[in-house]
Amino acid sequence: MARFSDEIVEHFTHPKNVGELPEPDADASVVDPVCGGQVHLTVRMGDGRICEARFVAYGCAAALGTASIVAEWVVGMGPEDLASLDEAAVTQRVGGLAPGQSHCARLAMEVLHALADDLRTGKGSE
Amino acid sequence: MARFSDEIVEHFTHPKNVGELPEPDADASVVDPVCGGQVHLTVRMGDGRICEARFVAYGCAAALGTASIVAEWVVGMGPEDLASLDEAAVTQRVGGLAPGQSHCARLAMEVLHALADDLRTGKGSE
Amino acid sequence: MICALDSASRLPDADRREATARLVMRLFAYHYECNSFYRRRCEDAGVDPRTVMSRGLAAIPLLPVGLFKQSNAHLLLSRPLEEVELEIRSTGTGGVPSVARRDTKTTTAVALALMAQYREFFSISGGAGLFLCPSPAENPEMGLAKVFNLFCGLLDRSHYALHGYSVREDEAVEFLVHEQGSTVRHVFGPPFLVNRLLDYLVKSGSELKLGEGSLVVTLGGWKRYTGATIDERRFREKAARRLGIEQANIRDMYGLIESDMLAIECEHHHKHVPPWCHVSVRDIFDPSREVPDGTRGVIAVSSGLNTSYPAFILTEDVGVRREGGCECGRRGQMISFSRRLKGAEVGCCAVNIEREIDTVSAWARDVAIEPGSPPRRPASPAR
Amino acid sequence: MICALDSASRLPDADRREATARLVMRLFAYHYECNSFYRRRCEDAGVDPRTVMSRGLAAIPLLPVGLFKQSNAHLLLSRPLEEVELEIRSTGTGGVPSVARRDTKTTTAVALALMAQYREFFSISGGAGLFLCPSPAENPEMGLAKVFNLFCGLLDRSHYALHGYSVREDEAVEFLVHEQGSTVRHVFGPPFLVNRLLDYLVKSGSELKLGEGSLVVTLGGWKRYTGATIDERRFREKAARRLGIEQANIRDMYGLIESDMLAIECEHHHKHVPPWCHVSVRDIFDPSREVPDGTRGVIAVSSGLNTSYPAFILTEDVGVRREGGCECGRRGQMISFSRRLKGAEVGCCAVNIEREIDTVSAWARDVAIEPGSPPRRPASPAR
Repeated sequence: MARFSDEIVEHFTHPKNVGELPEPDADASVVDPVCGGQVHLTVRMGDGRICEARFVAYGCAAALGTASIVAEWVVGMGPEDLASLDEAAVTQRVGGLAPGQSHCARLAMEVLHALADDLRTGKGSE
Repeated sequence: MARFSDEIVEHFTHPKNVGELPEPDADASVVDPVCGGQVHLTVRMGDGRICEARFVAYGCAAALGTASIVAEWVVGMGPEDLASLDEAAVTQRVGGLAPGQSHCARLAMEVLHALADDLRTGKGSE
Repeated sequence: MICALDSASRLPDADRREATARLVMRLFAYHYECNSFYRRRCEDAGVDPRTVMSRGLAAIPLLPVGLFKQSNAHLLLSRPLEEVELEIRSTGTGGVPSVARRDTKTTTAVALALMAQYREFFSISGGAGLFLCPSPAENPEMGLAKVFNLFCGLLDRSHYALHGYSVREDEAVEFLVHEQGSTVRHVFGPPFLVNRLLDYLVKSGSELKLGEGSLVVTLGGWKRYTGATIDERRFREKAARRLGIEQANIRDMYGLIESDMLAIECEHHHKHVPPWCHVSVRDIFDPSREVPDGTRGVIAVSSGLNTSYPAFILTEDVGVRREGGCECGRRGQMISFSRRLKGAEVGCCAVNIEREIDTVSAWARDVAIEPGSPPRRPASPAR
Repeated sequence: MICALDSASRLPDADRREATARLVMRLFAYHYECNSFYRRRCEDAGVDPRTVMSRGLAAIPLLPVGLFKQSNAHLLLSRPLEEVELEIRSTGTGGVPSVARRDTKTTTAVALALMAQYREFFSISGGAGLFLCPSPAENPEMGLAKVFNLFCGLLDRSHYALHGYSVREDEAVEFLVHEQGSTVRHVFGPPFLVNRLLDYLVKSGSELKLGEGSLVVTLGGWKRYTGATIDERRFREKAARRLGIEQANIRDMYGLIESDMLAIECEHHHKHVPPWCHVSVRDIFDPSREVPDGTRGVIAVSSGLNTSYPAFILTEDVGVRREGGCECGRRGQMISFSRRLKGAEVGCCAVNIEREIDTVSAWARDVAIEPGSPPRRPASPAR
């Protein structure tokens, strides 16, 4: 396997949906205390589903690429969909992660779950 | 401290008393099972004291230098003198050993003690 | 140059300067060609390879080191991501990580460069090493951990006495004492962690006898996250006495992973810039201006090794450059670090490790774990 | 050349040959000048630097490797003992040790050379390494241990599963399984010890899944001290299946410490001679005669790195040389090892380690120690 999947190369090199939505319906931030990676996600809702998402991320290339993929991926999902995603689902969606990059799947899963929580209990459910 | 004492440099570079005495009064061989060093010592006696010694040695420079020093040192000694020598005495006689060369003092001590044994119980006492 | 560092460090100044300039200029031309983000910056500054050829290395547009903390990191790369082999960061927890991405060629060059410097300055080819720093096993992307870990290939025996973020001074002392007499013993780690071991020895009233061939090698900030600074001279005196080694063998190193450069102290405590890097010191208020040797300013480092990105870096460190001969026999650039630039966060690896260790220690005290068992880290703070 | 091994390995044959010849000839002239013992041998053979210049590298008088086992080792040195930094030997217990003495300059050159080759052939810059070989901690002068240990500087985590002379296959498997998923895992060791791990897996019916990036790197003899030979192809098939790695990533290395040379297999299982060494294959019955490429004969290796002694060595190994391009893209000399010269003792490091391990195992069975606790070695056999 290559060090980076085609999807990660594409999203790292041409990140999509970078930035922060002003006055988002929900947001989530996660820090990986070991590797220092960070992901911040803001979303806007419509009809109970995410209709727009933006991300800001710091860290290794796999973390950055994964965050960009995730910001595209979540559009159309509701809180239950987000909460159901696990590391394996993330890994598959990003086209696979090399050993040593698995923390990126965890980071992404955590931000997705935190977003689901925020949607259900925080601003998102207001 | 330098890696090698002046005495060891001198005896390694100009080994003295190399070889084997034919029909020696006593002899001793020691192998260091860890580092592979070997010392073989043959001596001739006169008046209960060593009057001639030869050595053959293999191994690191400190082991070779030490063996040459020892073959010169033992002349004039009797079995009790040999048996009384310990690692500290050898270390002092060779001008000091760097950490990592201490096995050479042990090797030398062992060959001296083995020689003392041979003198007391083997051919040397015949 | 790497493979003949001993002679390269003793070249006449003019020859060395020319060799370094050739190396750095070639890389400048390469990045100008391959990196559109950097090329735009050059064009904005009105600089191209011919300008640099005529005006010298000082004309090379610098990248502020803060750029390596930014989200759009892909812009910095002169090679496609597929060629990136190693990503290393300069910070642990807290703060945004600064990430340097190295392609295979640069990874090789940096490994060989460090190896050559370790051999040139320390002549290590065996012995035991006590590592008072994070291991790459636990922090595979931490630059500081990688730089120290390279020593393991030269040593016969290596031991890390930092587990997670918990320091085991007792274990450290035990390791050093156990190796006594059988082999030469060295200590590696950031200043504050070595200082912790020294304070532990002071408190217990003990003095070790590492002996003449032993080295203490430090890398990382001298300013603590609390704001207090460890005084280098007093550190050396304390280390010499408590560890039983010569002050000449207590050596600090200065480097930042973004620049590929490690400047290592000789026995006279001068930090030598390797000949494949060029250091320039800039006016604090106008970094486009070089200040004369001996004058304090912002340190800029240009690397002649890095093909991954333009490693022509304006750091956030204030220091002084000198050039010429050293009492140790080497010639070249020497630098001394004074302080972080005001406004720059105190945020090198070592500072963050220290902050984390204190957090974990406090936490460990709170939950009163049994002595001896390293505390588990608090769970990942999601949100 | 060391620092640009990737391009040096891809030079046109004529350029590479010329570069290698220049390096080796310069060292020949140097040893001819500094080493009176060697100079006498040259004079006896009627060879001086001009002869070599005109007749080529094949004219260089060779030192039979057996000389390094002799008691009057000082004769071989071209430098005074004071400059010797590292002594390494090619055998553990049993038999007379063959000792190579390296000055600081050679120690540096060899460390950088190996590092460059490891980077060029394996591109390791992290991950976990299982070492099924003696550690330099227990065998600080064993060449094989030093050569393997250099990998530790590149790896993030290293583990030796050989304690004393007792192999812990359970511990080895546990280490590999524990690192699963978190990082890439490699295995290092002499063939018979890796084979032992494979047989352990066969016996327990297990198969590991190290994955595509993992390497198995072997060094040491393929002939066992019992006389039986491990078949390389079958070894690779078994390793690929039991460890779950590609056969292309199972790589053997050939070297002897006296020559400074390590020839490493590429993914096509061709052993590449580094461009700083020159291999010549000699007629078994008349070693002064070179045999053509592709013909079996005694391997001779001339080093362009060694300033400590004339490392122009006639080995006791029989093999074949080829020269030209390899499918991997590298050009240069390639060698394959066939067998030990008849009459030469089977006595490389690996063979002696194996003999010792079997002795200790038998001894351990006799005294019926509890499983898990490594047996203590029998006491030193004085006399």
